[in-house]
Amino acid sequence: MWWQWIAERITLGLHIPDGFLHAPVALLWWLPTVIAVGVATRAVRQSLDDRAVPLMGVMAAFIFAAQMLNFPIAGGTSGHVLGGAFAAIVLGPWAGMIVMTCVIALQAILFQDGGIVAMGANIFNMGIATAAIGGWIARPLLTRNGSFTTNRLWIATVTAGAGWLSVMAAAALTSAQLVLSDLPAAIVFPAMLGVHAVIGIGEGLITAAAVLFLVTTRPDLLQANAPAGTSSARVAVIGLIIAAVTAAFAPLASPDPDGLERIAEDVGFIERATDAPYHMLPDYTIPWLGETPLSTILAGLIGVAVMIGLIWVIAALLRSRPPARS
Amino acid sequence: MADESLADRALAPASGIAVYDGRVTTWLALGYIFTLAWLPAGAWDALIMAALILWFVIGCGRIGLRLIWRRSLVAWPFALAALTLAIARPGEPIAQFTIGGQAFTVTDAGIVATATVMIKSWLSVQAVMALIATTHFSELLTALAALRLPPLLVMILGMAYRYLFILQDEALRMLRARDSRSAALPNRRAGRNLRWRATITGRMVGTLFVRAYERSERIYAAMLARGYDGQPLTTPPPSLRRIDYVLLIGGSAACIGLIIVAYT
Amino acid sequence: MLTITNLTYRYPDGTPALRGIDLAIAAGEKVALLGVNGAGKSTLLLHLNGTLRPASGAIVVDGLPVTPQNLRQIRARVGLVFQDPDDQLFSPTVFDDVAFGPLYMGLAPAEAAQRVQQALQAVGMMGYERRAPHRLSLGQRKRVALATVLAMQPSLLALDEPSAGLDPRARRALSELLRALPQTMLVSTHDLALVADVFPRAIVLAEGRVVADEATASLLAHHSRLLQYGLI
Amino acid sequence: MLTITNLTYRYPDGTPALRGIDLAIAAGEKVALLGVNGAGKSTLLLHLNGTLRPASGAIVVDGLPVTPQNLRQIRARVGLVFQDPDDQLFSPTVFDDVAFGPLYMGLAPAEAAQRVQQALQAVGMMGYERRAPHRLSLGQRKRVALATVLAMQPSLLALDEPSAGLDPRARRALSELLRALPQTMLVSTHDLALVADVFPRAIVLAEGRVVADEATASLLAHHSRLLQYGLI
Ligand SMILES: Nc1ncnc2c1ncn2[C@@H]1O[C@H](COP(=O)(O)OP(=O)(O)OP(=O)(O)O)[C@@H](O)[C@H]1O
Ligand SMILES: Nc1ncnc2c1ncn2[C@@H]1O[C@H](COP(=O)(O)OP(=O)(O)OP(=O)(O)O)[C@@H](O)[C@H]1O
Ligand SMILES: [Mg+2]
Ligand SMILES: [Mg+2]
Repeated sequence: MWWQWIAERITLGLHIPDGFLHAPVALLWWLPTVIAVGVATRAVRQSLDDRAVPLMGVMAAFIFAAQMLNFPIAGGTSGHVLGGAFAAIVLGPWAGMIVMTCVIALQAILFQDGGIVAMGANIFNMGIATAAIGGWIARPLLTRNGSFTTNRLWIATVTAGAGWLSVMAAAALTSAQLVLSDLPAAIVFPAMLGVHAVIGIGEGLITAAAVLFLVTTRPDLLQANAPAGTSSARVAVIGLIIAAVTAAFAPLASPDPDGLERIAEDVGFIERATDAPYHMLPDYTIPWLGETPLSTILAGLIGVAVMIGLIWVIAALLRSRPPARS
Repeated sequence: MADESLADRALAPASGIAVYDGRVTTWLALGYIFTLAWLPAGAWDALIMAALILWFVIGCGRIGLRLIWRRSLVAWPFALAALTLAIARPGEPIAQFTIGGQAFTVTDAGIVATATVMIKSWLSVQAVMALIATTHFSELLTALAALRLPPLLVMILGMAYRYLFILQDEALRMLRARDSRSAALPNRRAGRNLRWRATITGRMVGTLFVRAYERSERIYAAMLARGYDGQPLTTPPPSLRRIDYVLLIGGSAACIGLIIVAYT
Repeated sequence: MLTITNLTYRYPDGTPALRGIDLAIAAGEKVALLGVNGAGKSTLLLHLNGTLRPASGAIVVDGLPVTPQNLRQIRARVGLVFQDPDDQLFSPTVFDDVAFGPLYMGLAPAEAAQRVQQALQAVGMMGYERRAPHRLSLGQRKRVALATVLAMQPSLLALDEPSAGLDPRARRALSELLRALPQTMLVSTHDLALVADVFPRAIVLAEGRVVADEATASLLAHHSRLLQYGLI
Repeated sequence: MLTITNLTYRYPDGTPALRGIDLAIAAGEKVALLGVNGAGKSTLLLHLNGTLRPASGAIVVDGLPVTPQNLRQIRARVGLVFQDPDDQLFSPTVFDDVAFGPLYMGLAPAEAAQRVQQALQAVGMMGYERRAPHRLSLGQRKRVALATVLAMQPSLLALDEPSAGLDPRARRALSELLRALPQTMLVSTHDLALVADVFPRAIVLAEGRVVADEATASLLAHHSRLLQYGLI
């Protein structure tokens, strides 16, 4: 149904369309995204070698399809998984980032889900950050001496926590970008984090169930991709961080099971989220030209050029040399 | 998928624009969207020109402006939310109303901001749609490669696109199977609880993952059988023709023109 | 038991898959659904439990019309088994999979467990409860898929090509099972041997229309008609 | 052309899939590979181009032993086509897919394009270059999968169940194509009609061993042996 389709998009509320972010903000977020994806590309290439293309490609298609697997919450609303944390827990942080980057790029291009200029921010929020949480927080907690733990309760707790946290992180980052686009932080953060504290519960439950399913049926897959062991001190520190963050957000997490109410809340957020002034670089002018339109245009163009240059240089540095073909 | 068939257009572009190089159409579409992002609120002349340029191109390409308009409405839930900008921005009050005891004021600046966001967002979506309706997905990949995207990433994107529809169909069939066993008896509450339903969904995600993983292993074997050794396959694309350069320069000039119109 | 009146359906891309289907099946009847690839067999079966919604026409199961409001009750009455068992089985163990339907209906876990036992017994898969479905052979998976709907005790079984991909021995076992089950059945198949064995009545679809609806014996007796319908 | 001596293989989980295979195929011979599900047909074919590495035994193709050092040359000589074309076709367009092998071998783009034309012509799929594989019918995908290896001009074709899932017309077309192709062939199949049509010689596997290797005519003449090998 069309309204369900709309409701789902609004409920998730994380694919920022074009026009909603300040242009400089949108461009700025391309920078960390390009760096992370560049590093991830190299890492994946080294660790997976020639399996990288078929594995990552099919896994990206898998995340796409997995996002279709929804479950009814209430009142016609349904929850589904974002998948970043799951991908990183199972495949590792770098592979998770690559997979999510492809998913978000294809969603923007093929289905106009999320903007093109805003894609840097979208990839960072839903791909890089979620994979970092799954891969660098949950995975170390799930492996002991290089092999995957078998304690089901522990696995369920950690993966559910990571799933929830990944959604919260994406929501927090999205809020930050909106606030950087001059939205009132006092409204954006509570609304966004409040809604996603609930949505994150679905993510957490699905992530946990999916990982437990793998532990039961194909432990070899998890084993194959398990990272080397981590020191217990590091595990303890990460555990403490998770506990602290969870405690901080716990009040927000008291679930409100009425789906319709949540949509209403969400729509409310988006209405407020769009309360952004759309001036181009309001304070950016070039001194010797004074506050003329020409000055503003030049300032903008220079900004763009610098940004593109930076991205280009970093991408060039990160790109491994093209293979010599005999 | 609401507009799967449009995504499918990327498979069989049949339009006038398709005679141009896919790199040119891709770059121009990206440039156009970036230009839109820089237009300030209330730059009506620039926005109208931008719209006319886009529709002219769509018209020339015989893509079907109607189709694009109809499909582009899918992006409107977000754009409609911009309506609230009308009451959120300080400015000359135009109208007032109260909902639930709270007073809202519609301002002139608010209306301007709302309209700008809606138009920008709507035009951006149309530009992407025009792009995928005219440019074969493989050409899009070539264009991205020429934009210095790592070849490995380009290959992964191509592979993801190839298996997208296959895995979506698989997911759809699983959903059907689950739904057809989601039954209710009279006088009993169906569906147990939220946690159980989420768990079932999680297992479906796991099942799909295993199948996708195994498929990737078979594909890997197929690639090896054809000589693959892990190096991304890079073929130099054909060089741009004169007509492509003309289009590229003309398009870029139009984008710069829009910016100048908007800020003068 | 099942009455279909003037059912038409078009896929979203415009393919007209069903163009006016009329048929009625009495309680306890076992009916085969035949037709070439693309005739509309699967599409018709997907309508029986409301997975697809008709463009026009009506379906009544057991006196209850198939409408969006009734879907949940309809699904308790109609057991639909898909052609590919991998689409049907999504749980880590055979037990979980067969128990899904009963638990969803709100049965108590003990009652559900009993239903699972009965269903697995009916298909001859007792003792496989703890096994992972994807570790079973194709024939075994097809039987478990059937058990998942038997556990819901539907009054109408709608099976889509239950014998496809089975080897000769597994086919014979399936044929015996279908003869033994008491339910009303509508079963799509390309397997004329199975039809002759199990189903006294056969319906032939072609291009979304019913082109024959008669006793299996009389249909099979006419080689020229089988050829005409593309069944051999 | 192809010589296999005492080939054994175990899957990593311990399943013994091949237990001492010996066979020799002369240049230009067309040989069918028969056997029930799980007999080891696919496993054997996967050894021919080094996708799987034998536990013991040796394979020599065209005078060149299949060893890790020779893999690249071997893969230019052995064209392996998988049963499921969706596993074989992994590119966004038919052209890209068929060109993949030639380009990888280092052919110039123009030469590769010419190979693509020839290969698509051979399988009757000219004009489909810009199409996406997932929009083709199963029969068309199977033909393109064959074209992907023909474009590499291998001297030995190893096909895994090329006729599975094809309807009668497509089977006849495949059968003609295989007869017309000049390459040496080893083709696994369950389709005895195809075997009778195309392959003068047949090898039967059972539980990882060769249990028959003889003229097709003599094998097909003995109903009891076909039954014994589970081929009917
Ligand atoms: N998802 C779909 N979208 C569009 N058309 C479809 C879809 N599924 C099936 N069709 C078309 O609807 C018609 C009926 O298909 P259906 O699957 O019901 O045939 P069938 O009789 O079950 O064939 P088979 O014996 O191959 O299973 C066919 O023309 C088919 O191409
Ligand atoms: N990846 C695998 N891991 C473990 N065992 C396997 C694997 N693939 C196949 N086997 C086992 O190896 C044996 C031979 O399998 P193979 O796939 O070669 O059979 P086949 O003759 O091709 O059968 P079919 O006609 O079903 O394709 C079987 O017992 C099978 O269960
Ligand atoms: Mg069917
Ligand atoms: Mg096989």
